[in-house]
Amino acid sequence: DEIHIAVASNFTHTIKLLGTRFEASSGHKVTFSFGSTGKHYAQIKHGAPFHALFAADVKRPELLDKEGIALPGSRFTYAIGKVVLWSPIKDVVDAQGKVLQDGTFRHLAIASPKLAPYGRAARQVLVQRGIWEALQGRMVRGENIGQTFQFVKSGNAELGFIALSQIKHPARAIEGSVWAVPQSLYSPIEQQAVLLRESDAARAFLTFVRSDESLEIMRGFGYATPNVE
Amino acid sequence: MSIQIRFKIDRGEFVLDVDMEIPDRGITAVFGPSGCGKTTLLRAIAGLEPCHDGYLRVGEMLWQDGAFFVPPHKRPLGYVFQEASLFAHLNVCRNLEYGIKRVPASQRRVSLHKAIELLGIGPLLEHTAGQLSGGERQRVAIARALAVSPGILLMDEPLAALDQARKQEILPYLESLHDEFDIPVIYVSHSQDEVARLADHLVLLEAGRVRATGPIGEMLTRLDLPLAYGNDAEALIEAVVAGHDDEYDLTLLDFSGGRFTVSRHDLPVGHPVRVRVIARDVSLTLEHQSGTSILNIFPATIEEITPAGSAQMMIKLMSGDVTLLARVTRKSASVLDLKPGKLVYAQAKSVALLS
Amino acid sequence: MSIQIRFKIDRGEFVLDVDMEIPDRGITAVFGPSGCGKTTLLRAIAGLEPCHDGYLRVGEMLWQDGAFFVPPHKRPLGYVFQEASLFAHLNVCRNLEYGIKRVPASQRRVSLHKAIELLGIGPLLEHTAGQLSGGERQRVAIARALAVSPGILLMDEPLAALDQARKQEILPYLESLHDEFDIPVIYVSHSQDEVARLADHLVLLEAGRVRATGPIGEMLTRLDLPLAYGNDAEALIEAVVAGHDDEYDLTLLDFSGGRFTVSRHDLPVGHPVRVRVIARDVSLTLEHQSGTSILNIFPATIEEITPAGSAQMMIKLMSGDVTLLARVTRKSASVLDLKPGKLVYAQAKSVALLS
Amino acid sequence: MLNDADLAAIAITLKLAATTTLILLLLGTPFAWWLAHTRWRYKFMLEAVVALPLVLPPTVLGFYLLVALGPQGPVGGLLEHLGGQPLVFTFTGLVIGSVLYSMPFVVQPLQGAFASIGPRPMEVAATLRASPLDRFFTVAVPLARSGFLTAAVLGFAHTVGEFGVVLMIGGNIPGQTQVLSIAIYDHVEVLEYGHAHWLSGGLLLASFLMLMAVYALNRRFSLVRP
Amino acid sequence: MLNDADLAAIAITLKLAATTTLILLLLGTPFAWWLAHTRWRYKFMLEAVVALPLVLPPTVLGFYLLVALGPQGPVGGLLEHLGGQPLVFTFTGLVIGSVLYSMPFVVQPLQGAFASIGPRPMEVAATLRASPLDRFFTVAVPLARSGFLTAAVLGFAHTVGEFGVVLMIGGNIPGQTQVLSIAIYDHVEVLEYGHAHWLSGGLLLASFLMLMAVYALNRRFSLVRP
Ligand SMILES: Nc1ncnc2c1ncn2[C@@H]1O[C@H](COP(=O)(O)OP(=O)(O)OP(=O)(O)O)[C@@H](O)[C@H]1O
Ligand SMILES: Nc1ncnc2c1ncn2[C@@H]1O[C@H](COP(=O)(O)OP(=O)(O)OP(=O)(O)O)[C@@H](O)[C@H]1O
Ligand SMILES: [Mg+2]
Ligand SMILES: [Mg+2]
Repeated sequence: DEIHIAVASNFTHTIKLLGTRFEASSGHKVTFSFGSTGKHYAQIKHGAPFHALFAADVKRPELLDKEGIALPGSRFTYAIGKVVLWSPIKDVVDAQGKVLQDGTFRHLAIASPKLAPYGRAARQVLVQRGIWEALQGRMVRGENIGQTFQFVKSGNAELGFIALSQIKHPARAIEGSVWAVPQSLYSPIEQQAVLLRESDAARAFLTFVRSDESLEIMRGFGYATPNVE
Repeated sequence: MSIQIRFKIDRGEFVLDVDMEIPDRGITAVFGPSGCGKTTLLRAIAGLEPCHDGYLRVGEMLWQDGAFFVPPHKRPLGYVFQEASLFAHLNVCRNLEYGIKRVPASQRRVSLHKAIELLGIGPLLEHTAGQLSGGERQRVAIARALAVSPGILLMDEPLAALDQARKQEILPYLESLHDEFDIPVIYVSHSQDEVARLADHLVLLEAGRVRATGPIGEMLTRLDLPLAYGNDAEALIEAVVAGHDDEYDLTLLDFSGGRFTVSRHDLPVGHPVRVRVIARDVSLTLEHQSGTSILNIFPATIEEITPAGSAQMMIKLMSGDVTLLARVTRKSASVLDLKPGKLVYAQAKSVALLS
Repeated sequence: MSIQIRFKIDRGEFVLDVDMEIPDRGITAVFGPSGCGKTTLLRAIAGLEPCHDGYLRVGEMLWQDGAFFVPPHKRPLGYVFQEASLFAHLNVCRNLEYGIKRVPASQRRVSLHKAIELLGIGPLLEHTAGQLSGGERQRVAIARALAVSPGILLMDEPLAALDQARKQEILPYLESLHDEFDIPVIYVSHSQDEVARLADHLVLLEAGRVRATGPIGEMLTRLDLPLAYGNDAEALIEAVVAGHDDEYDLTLLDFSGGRFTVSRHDLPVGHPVRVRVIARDVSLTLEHQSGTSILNIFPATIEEITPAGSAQMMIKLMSGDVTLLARVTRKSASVLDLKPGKLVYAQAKSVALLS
Repeated sequence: MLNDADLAAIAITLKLAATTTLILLLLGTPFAWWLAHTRWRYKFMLEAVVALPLVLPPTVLGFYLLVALGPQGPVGGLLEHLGGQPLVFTFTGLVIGSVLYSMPFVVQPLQGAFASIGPRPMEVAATLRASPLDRFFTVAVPLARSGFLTAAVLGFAHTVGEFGVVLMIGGNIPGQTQVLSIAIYDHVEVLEYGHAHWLSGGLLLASFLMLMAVYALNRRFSLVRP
Repeated sequence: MLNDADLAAIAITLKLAATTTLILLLLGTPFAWWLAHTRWRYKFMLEAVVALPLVLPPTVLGFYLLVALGPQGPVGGLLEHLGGQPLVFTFTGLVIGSVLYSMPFVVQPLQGAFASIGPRPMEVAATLRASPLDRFFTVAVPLARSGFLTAAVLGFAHTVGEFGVVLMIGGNIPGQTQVLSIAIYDHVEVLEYGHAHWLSGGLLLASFLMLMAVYALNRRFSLVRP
């Protein structure tokens, strides 16, 4: 069967690999529509033909659940994002993130705290450190975590809070300098998925995502994985 | 049948208000000063000028009657606009073809070939409108209007941009159109010369109203109209070919008052022609004179004398049953003691055969 | 000083190739058939026609010499285009003002007021170009060109769209321009009538080349030029006012061959004038005749006889030291036995005083 | 270099741009003609409405279209009621969105071009027996050629590059509603720069060649003009 | 209803649209004039280049601008080398991006309008003593009025609604580079539909009123025309 799944952009690489594996093992065909979860939510509410949604947060899947659009009981956390402070240049970012206080950087890139969970996490970190207000004028906001990465990668912002998954690839080492922000500094970025239409193939895919093979892949791409109950 | 026209078009300061009947054969000239409404009238006839309560019948075709309105493209007419109006996106050849293509082959009567040759636009066929001189543009526009073999031809000062020689070539052709194909022509002009040369019928417009209308000969010699007082005041005389003088290449024309001698025209004996005698070319003598180069001398009776300005008199003469005009100085009139009823000799220095 | 013109403009089939000198005073007419290059010449003089290797000097101003080129807006000229050229975004009044505003007050000599009145466009000042008739547009364009008080006036058939009456009003005004302000005029026309009436000097163009150029009087009577063979062949005669006849409202003009009698013109005695005698209006007699309404009769000697067509002869006469043209039939010439050297009487039926 | 999804996206994009441009020209031409010639008092309101979709960010416009065309929306609801298929997330939906969004780029240049012809050429054509439709195609259209060129180029190019509306009401479904612009966007978004460069470069080159051909052709034709 | 950020966004948007439109008209007018009149053989290439930015999705165009203007990019690098301030994440950067992206909407209508004037009016003005610049402003510009209107409306509206480029090179800094389109987008994205409706509705209404005024004014002026 062919199934169609809406996926938050930050999960693109990972799910593509999962999809390939799944297709090979199950014989079903999966296609993905990438985009922001906000858009996907609006589209699903207006009849988009997706079988499942892999959201970037918990809020929208919850809403779908409450509104009775998602199939009851199908919601689960598939991955947990990790925030890092990154610069493509060596030695800009130290291992404790002190650069945030002392640094002479011109721009710090974050994802929009309003739109993206990674942005919300970045804000929590900065608030904790008590420099949220002070950095306002130096902060640039990406619409999503992808754009935030581009700000930094292109050198326009010296450093930025991005997702670990953006710089971590199973086959390559991380370039530049990075501070892996401790989980304690921000509330976990849980990414949830829900099933939207009844489909054996879709259920199979969701099950496959929870398999050990899948979890291993996700960890390779820089995600933490939920404790499988 | 006739052409019946009633329009009232209000443009604020200017109002065109005409109600007239003109013949649907031959050439009708619309004559009047600049801004008197000639173009507006022509446009209304073509159906280009909105006029809510007009009436227009051309021969047996009703074109407008109040709300009933035949759209312009369904009126079998040809229109030569006052200002150059070639399609800028087509070359001369395609401009000419534009109309023809839209006329069923069975209704094509006028030869495009002939028109092109006559208007001398053969070498220009590949040019675009922007590459033509003013006169050339006008000639192409005339050929284009002719080429649709119209049932009636509307021409707005078509020859104003052309030189005398070219005019002399085109005028006979226009005349032949109505002889050959019976195409009536409504011809706007401010040249009395052209009008006299060409028209059978005349409509005199003044400030949007018809001042007078009638056959050209009659109109030209009416001393109550301004036509008789211009520099070109003239009389038109119907005559027939009486014979030819081969030795001197002359043609003799008989009319009821005598015989005209003009340069040779190859017309058969008995052929009716129109002769034009300009008032300022006519001198009067008391005796029949000899030893003069003037060949055209006729006895005539003075009908009417009106002052034309302070120094000149316009004298209406009858020679046979034909009216002639002579313009002489008041001094000569007084010296020769001219008065109505008197018998004189009219000497016409130059006489033009028109058709 | 003079105006010296040398242009060579190649347009493929058509080549304008002129090299001439014309006076920088008075009115110079450029005359020629449609498509001979009149407009092109005028545009080149105005600097509107690119011409890489031309030479143009107007009086003391050098306007072009090879690469040296004064742009059009720096040439103090007035240009009346052949086709309506009013600015569509301005009403008549603002069209008129457009040029004036750009002329320093100290250089304004021509009265806009006068021009508006003379051209009869006073009631149209608030109209836009689209609300004018063809003739009205042309009149506004003339007024606009005059209003910049040009140092030289270029006019491309300015009166072609106008009726006789209006022409008669404008022509004297144009003449007065060069009398009063010493503005030379280059005047394109295909009307021999207008040319004779107005011009002091004539340039005859043919297929892009200058066929002949010279003073108008001389040019009109040159039997080697086509001008003498048209319907309007004529002679121009310089005369002076000799007196007036108050009883008959006449004016008497003396020239070396005798005395003309014309309708009264209010000119002082001794004032020089130009008189025009059209060849077809001149008849010849062997004796001095009396009892005729013709007042203008002069003894003259036949100078030269040339055939004009197969039935007519053009006869060049000397009356005093003045040249006259007479057109008579070959028959009359033969009957009267006309030949060079013979003494005859020239009767001019109508004589027009031009300036 | 190009995978199947990319190829499908290119095909869909071309189809979408061509369809949209065609529909816009078909609808926009009579509308622009009417706007250029009507003497209706309130036409200025309509003119304002035409340009209005432009001021909304495309995604937002897309959102409202989604709401309107969706099953609960007025249009979509009506359609469903009448037994029709829903329009969102279909190619038809994309076309509707693009047409709406690119409308002003087609209507306005055409309106300007039509207005600048003036009434004379059409009158002349009428006296040469051309019916209104006939003279519209044989006189008005060729004389407004540069307006059509501008309209077609702006309409086509804008549809190719458009992205927000299409993303919203199309749903980015590969092979169905995923157009090239979204594909490139996706690549950029997930840092597949190499891929994005290739697609962008190809798109630019192809567009450049196409536009150049259009303009060069136009130049050849316009040599005939005054 | 509107918070401070919204108000700031409105102000920035208006400033950006006005600046961009002004710059586009200033740059686009001579360029369009030149395009309309040059006989240069290869002008069709330039014409194609003008329309080119359109075919890229705005975000992607923004991305390339980001790279080009950035410190490692050719433009940004040069600028830094010369001691200039970086352009990215500044209002100036926004203006540059918008100008580039909206260029064809201004240049093309103007070019068409200029071409349709024909040479005659300018020649007439020259014989009436008007210098080239003088006649350009007093003759060409008024006669191309409808082209200017189209250009200004399309340019302004498109900049107001533009969003991808601006988001990318602006960095969405509230009070500095956060424009209205982004603000509305944010609201839609986080399901604050009420807020989004308000802002969109206000934007639409304001734009509608503005456009209507422009067109009504245009109508009044054009009554003078033939
Ligand atoms: N752009 C052009 N390309 C080629 N030939 C041209 C171009 N413009 C004019 N011509 C030709 O040049 C010749 C002279 O044109 P011009 O306008 O000077 O004539 P004209 O003497 O003013 O005639 P008219 O009395 O009819 O106005 C004409 O034969 C015309 O066809
Ligand atoms: N659209 C208009 N609005 C107002 N008045 C107009 C309009 N068009 C023409 N007129 C006026 O109507 C009158 C008649 O114009 P028309 O063009 O019929 O004159 P015409 O007899 O053809 O003159 P001409 O010999 O100069 O061409 C003119 O006085 C003109 O000013
Ligand atoms: Mg007229
Ligand atoms: Mg000419």
